[in-house]
Amino acid sequence: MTKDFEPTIVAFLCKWCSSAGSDLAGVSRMKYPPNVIPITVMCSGSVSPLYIFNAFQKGADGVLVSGCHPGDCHYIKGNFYARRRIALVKELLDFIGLESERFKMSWVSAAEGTKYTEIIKDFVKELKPLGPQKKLRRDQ
Amino acid sequence: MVEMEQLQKEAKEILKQGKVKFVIGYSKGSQNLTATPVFIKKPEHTSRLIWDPTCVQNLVKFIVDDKQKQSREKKPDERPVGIVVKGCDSRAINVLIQEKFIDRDDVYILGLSCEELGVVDEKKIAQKLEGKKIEKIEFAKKNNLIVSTKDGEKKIPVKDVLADRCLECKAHFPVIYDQLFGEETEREVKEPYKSIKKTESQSPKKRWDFWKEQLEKCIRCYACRSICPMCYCDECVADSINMAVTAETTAEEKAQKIKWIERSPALSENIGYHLIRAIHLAGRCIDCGECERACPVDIPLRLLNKKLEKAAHELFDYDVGFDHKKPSLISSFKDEDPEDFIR
Amino acid sequence: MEKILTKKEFPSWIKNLKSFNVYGPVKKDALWEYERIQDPDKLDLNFKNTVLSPKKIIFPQREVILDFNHKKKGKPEIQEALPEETKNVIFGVRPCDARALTLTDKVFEEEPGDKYYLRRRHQTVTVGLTCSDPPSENCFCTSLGGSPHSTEGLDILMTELNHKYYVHSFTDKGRELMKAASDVFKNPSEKDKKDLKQVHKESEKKIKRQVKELSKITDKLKGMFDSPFWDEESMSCLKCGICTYLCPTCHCFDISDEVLSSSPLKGQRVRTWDTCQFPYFTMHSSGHNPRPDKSSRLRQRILHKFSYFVDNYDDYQCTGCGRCISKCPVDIDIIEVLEKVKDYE
Amino acid sequence: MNENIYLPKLAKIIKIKQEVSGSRPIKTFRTQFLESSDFSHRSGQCAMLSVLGKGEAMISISSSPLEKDYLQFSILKSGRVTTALHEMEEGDIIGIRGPYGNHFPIEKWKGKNILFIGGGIGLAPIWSVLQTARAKKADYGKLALIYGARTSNDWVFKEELQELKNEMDIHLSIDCEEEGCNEFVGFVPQNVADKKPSPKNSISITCGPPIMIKFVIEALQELGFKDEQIYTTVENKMKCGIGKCGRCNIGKHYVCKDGPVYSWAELKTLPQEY
Amino acid sequence: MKKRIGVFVCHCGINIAGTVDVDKAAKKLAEHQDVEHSVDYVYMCSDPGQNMIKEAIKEKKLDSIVVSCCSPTLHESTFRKAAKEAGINEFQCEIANIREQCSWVHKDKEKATEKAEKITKSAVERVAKNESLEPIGFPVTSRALVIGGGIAGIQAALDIADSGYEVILVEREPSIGGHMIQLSETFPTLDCSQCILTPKMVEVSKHPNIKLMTYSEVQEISGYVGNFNVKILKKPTYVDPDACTLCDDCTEACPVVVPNEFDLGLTGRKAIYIPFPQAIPATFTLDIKNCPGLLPIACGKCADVCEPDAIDYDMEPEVVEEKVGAIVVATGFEQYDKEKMKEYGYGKYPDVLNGLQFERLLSASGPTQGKVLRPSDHKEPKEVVFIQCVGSRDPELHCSYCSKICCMYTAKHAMLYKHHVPDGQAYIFYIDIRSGGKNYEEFVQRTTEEDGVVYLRGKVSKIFEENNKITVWGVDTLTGKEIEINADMVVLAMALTPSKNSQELAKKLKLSTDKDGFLAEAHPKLRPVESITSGMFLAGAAQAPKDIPEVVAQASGAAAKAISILSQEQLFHSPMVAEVNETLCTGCGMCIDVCPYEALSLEQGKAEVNRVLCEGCGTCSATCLRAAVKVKNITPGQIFEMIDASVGG
Repeated sequence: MTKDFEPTIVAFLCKWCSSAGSDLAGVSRMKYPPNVIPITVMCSGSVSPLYIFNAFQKGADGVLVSGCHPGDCHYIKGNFYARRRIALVKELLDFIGLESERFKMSWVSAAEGTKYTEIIKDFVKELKPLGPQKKLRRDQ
Repeated sequence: MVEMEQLQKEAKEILKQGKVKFVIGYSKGSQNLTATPVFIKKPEHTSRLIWDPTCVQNLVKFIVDDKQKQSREKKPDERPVGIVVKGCDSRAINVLIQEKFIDRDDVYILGLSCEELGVVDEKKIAQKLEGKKIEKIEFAKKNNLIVSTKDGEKKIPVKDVLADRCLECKAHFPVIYDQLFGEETEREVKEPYKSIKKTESQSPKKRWDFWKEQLEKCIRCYACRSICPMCYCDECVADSINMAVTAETTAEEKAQKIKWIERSPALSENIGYHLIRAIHLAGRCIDCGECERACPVDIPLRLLNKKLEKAAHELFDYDVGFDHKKPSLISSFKDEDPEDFIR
Repeated sequence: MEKILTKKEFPSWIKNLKSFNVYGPVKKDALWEYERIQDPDKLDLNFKNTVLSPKKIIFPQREVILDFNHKKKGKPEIQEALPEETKNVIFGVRPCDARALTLTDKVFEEEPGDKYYLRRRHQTVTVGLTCSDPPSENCFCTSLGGSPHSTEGLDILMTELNHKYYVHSFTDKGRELMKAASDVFKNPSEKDKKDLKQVHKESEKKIKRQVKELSKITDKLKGMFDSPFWDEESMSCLKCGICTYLCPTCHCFDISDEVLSSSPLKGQRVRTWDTCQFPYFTMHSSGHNPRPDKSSRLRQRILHKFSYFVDNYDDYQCTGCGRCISKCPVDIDIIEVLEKVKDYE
Repeated sequence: MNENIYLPKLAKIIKIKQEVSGSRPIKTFRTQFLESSDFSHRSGQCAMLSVLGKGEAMISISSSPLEKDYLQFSILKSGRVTTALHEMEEGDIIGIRGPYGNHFPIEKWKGKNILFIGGGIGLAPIWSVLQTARAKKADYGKLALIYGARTSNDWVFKEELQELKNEMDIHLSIDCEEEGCNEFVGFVPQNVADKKPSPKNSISITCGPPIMIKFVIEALQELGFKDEQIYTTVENKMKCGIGKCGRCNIGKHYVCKDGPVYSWAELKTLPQEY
Repeated sequence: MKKRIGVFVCHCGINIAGTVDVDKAAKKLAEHQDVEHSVDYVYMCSDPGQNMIKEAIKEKKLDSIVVSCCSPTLHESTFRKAAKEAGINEFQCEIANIREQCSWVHKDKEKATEKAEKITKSAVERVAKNESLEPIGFPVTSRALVIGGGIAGIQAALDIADSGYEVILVEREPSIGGHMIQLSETFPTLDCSQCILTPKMVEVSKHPNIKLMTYSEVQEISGYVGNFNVKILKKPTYVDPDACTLCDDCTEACPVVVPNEFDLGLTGRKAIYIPFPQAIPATFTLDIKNCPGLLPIACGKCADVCEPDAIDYDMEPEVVEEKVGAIVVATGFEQYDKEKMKEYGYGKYPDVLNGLQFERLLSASGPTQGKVLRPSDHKEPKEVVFIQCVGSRDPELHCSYCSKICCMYTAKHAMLYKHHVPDGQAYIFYIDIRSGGKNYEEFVQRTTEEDGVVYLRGKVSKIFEENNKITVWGVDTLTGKEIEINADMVVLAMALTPSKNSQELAKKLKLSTDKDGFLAEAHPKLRPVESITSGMFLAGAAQAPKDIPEVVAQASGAAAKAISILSQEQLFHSPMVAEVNETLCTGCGMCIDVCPYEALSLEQGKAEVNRVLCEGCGTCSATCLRAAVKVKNITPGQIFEMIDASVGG
């Protein structure tokens, strides 16, 4: 694939942990590639499979869902439902042949700015060789 | 063995007593080789009921239909509906009860055990006949199908043409019923997920090529959704053209209906539709195989659902339709749910 | 023009049609579909009924009507998106499907005419194939005034005679197509002509299913609008679109806007097939639905085909291809329904 | 056959007037084509309005054909397209194609009294013919209007109605008692029965919700109106406007093409599918 | 509705402008259909910046704004306030975070600008569909419920009552006082426990704002913060406390003797009894479980002798319903189950006692009137072995946690033992000595230095009775020597566990518990007295083992938290809550399953949201197959557009 390819990643970050973690990365002036566009949601449990499919359909090259670590959910257990739901979405997307690298889930706490930075760096690195995601994308 | 006469007798009895408003069952098909759904209202018509391996349909969809019809009626007949179900179909009833769409009392269940067999796959029979036109098909005892073509009669053992889902079925007798016909036989299934094995073992590229070719065929007739007993929503989120509107629905609500997918039968929209359908059936699909059977363009839709059935079983120890008192797959979790895919 | 073409030479004919987009039946797994042919060997004339009729080439399931874009504060721009000007040929058109095109012609030709349909129709040559053996167990073309060798709606009819085809063109478009490879054709012998007659005659006899006294049924239907008959017949209907989407004569469509970008606005207005069998087809924006249930929708399908269309266009809107019967997941059989109408009450 | 019937022509909204506010708002739009157009309609016809990105909606033309400067539409906010129209401002551009359907046979009614009966937004389709008849007053007998809505806020063309009061008999009504409103309280059919218009040498045109139309026709028949003297308009879901997309049919009739104007004599022979 | 949106891109000095071309971004956003006004400014949060926003709102008739600046955690409230001051609803203001999530983490100006535009556009799409919302206000019942009448509950009840609010104090036992009233003296000051607690108990009984309900249990709780409905079961005592003169004739007459719980079985009591002399309320209770029968025929002796006719066999259990606005849960602790401690001979050898029993032996009001005597033969024990960490810090077999107070009370026991039996010898087996706390370490030092207590580091391997002695085998891990002590008495410092029924109560209250069954606090550091359920607070050892001063401090903290609710006329709740589209809802109940707050319920076959309970997490929305539930202002429709903006559509 072309070296110049810059993937677009849509990241659904829960407000209390992962979005705060990404804020911390900013406050700490850590650097990661600008390929990720965050969408802050209240809880990872609120991320519907439809959002994920839709992001891919609209041309996202990668999608990240990130929430609080198990047991730390601001809403007690939302991330547990997310974990199950996302696992199913992942199984399904894998099964139809979407590269598994394109869809990720992570636990990022408010203290894990570094982890968030690493996740994005690695995500971009993994997506680059795959090239643009055309499988689910609408023809433009 | 399921005695057809007993089934007919029981159906006749409950109709006579007025216990049910009608009985949904199978009768001999007219042209196609499989049985056809029949709605029996009068006790004297119960002799039309049959039971053999051509009874492929999942009749539970008609329970859904009746329930929806009732909700529109001012004075609905609230008596239960009598229904003939196989093992898989009975699990559909369980899911409907689990999801409070129906009450246990809404149905009078005439459960049939598939015993050693199951039902046939029309496509497999067609393959056996190498494209020859079927003139007549009959089910003979000892589990054979007698198929007549222009070249004469041919005997096909049912076992050779059983539907894949039956070969993979873990519970081939009803899990919920009012009357059971036939034996609660045990059957060991060696490979409950055999049909997805091949696809699973392929590379992502191969898998994609396969699904691309399959889903490009979709003409969005929505037969898969229409025949599915779990697709009982008034409005399907996956489809921008339908909308449940009442007098209370505001113009804004109508205007803001989200078009998750367009109605164009383009590949991306077809995939969108089938992905949404599959994920919405996770933990709900009881593998009656009706979506795949109904599909006019032969998309192996069952595989998508089977994949998630397997995931539910292997990752979350969840089997669909066995217990209507348990919360659904996606409305429950366990602390030890796997998370090795999460960073 | 009447000629003989050996099966061996058939691919050469196609290869000579360089300026045409060639379509024809192609087998995929267990099914046949009309597809654009690149390799003539893929074209399979020994085919059972395709899932969709060649209607899908003339009247595609999705068609862009116009492209639009609208920048903020600017004037909206609308770009007409007519089909490309091409020359198309469809091989292996079944006589029933060709007759069906003459029916959709009636609808789309009626003033004001539909440019999209008509352009495709006019630039497409239809090459028919006699159904020496019925391609479906549910064929009943003969009940509707057609036959397995009907020429209506066709430019050319090919009839299989053992290892060769008897190729008969009746229109300029057809003759032109044959001239494109004149050297592969030979003149037919008297025996060929005799054989042809025989095959045609035999083919009619092989159509097993039929509806008798259709005109009587049409008359009877006029009084059956409010009959409980439709409730009974539609009990098992699933409200899916198979019967109508697969029908070669159904022409209902939807027009909707597909937005590619919301700001600045960019998108397409598209026409897609629609069907009277979908519950929301006729629903007003108020939620009121003149055809609220499946019985009224089955009634619409039958009445449209065998009553309204007859009134409006003096023809049945059905050519007896049998697709709706073969593919109905719950065995709703239009022949049986019609027969029941006849015997009702 | 050079014209592409599906291509809308661009028109500018030159005036917007809020007729009815509240949860079921109605606005009246006046539009002018950007380029000169041969669009010419007759009273009772409809046009397909389009908002790009949202779609199209069939709306009856409420201005008289005699009005050459603009086309007027009064639109109830109801779905995706009408909501978008309601969000528009003067100067915004929409698409229009048409006109579609048949029209009121007004030329046949010369010398006759015309009774207009409307309910709610149903005054819009009548408005065109009413304006035409009013402009050619000499051609017709007595003109009268019976019009009602749920509340006085729900009346459309409030100011115009006040003006018209000088020219013709206008009988307004509201469904329920309302402070400060002295008009008839009750449904439109009751008002018709109350006012007892004479069927003699008269034509009546009724438009409104289906249930109202049904009872108005009964009331008119009670008063001695013959089926041929009763006209109404029918509405069904439409997409193409030219009898091809197959969804607006009532029996063999396509409302977009063979309707929307029907005399009761015709309509009663059609199945109840609207 | 089509919106008139204003976009305000902040430079944040060079914090944003250094990496993002703010001018370009503002101009780009101006191209958006719904954006009426788009500008950049050096510091949006400054007064001039805020004024600029306010003026623009008024001048351009904006109905909603997006401020593209730092994280919403910093200035969302600032700008929402400004928006409100300019006359638009505060929920029509959204923040696009282009600093922490963009300018600070990227270097490439072009790409950062592009990203900032997308983030801002995403916020524009969101605000374009925001509804104007008002915080949901609801009234507060200014009364509190305190569950548990130990020192924690007493303290919390008194604090709340002293602030002028009514308190209902519910205690399961016939008297308040809890475990503290059983203690002899308290470390490190050796105050007499009863002497310091009884005044508080009396205060409770006399306090005009406290309604004391002893011998009662919470049966059911419904409602939500500010508005709880509580059902309390009042068990019958069969004695009318107002009539009872405390003459004690009934106990004399009663023929039944059972172990006395107050003395942990070291003494007996009658079936009709007063738990201890200072009991509050000061009245007798007829223990129905041990009474031969309520029918006078069966026994009836107590009623016969009761002159004031205070005994009423017909007394029925009573369920009292109360409304309260806040709840303090102080259900205390229990000693670790003896059944699990067989290896120490507890329950088998009478002279192996647990810590509380030893407290009773030390107590002047105890079974031996403060003399340390062996239960078996009433002889003074000359050698006593104290064993710490009995059940605690033993993740394999027992409790993994440290019970926190045992080190100190064992030191106290040893010291007091020495005060009672100066010629005796005390040994303490310990793993570590944990003496964090004011004057605690000094206290422990005193036991060894002044009282000669022998501390042996190590675990006990075996305890058995031999020759009227209790032989203790153990190893001193410091010296590596095996030790055998022929003791007269062994005292076990049992692990502390949550009191029995506390799991059951937690369920009723919808409180979560930790892995050990202690009630879980909302946040271990920052919200230690709050539970996860709004309006319910935790105090005392029910939350974790702790000593008296800590308990009292936490109780006062919980009381203060409760008061902060009770003192409000109205409470307010974020209006970003779930709402159900009834047309689409089929009543499957999956949203109800997943709601962490039980904010959803099924009403006539449709899901219904209790807006006060809903925290707006949206898990219901993602679970609903029919998209019938959405959270206001972060709806699927908004996310749909935000995804569009994010991928550049």
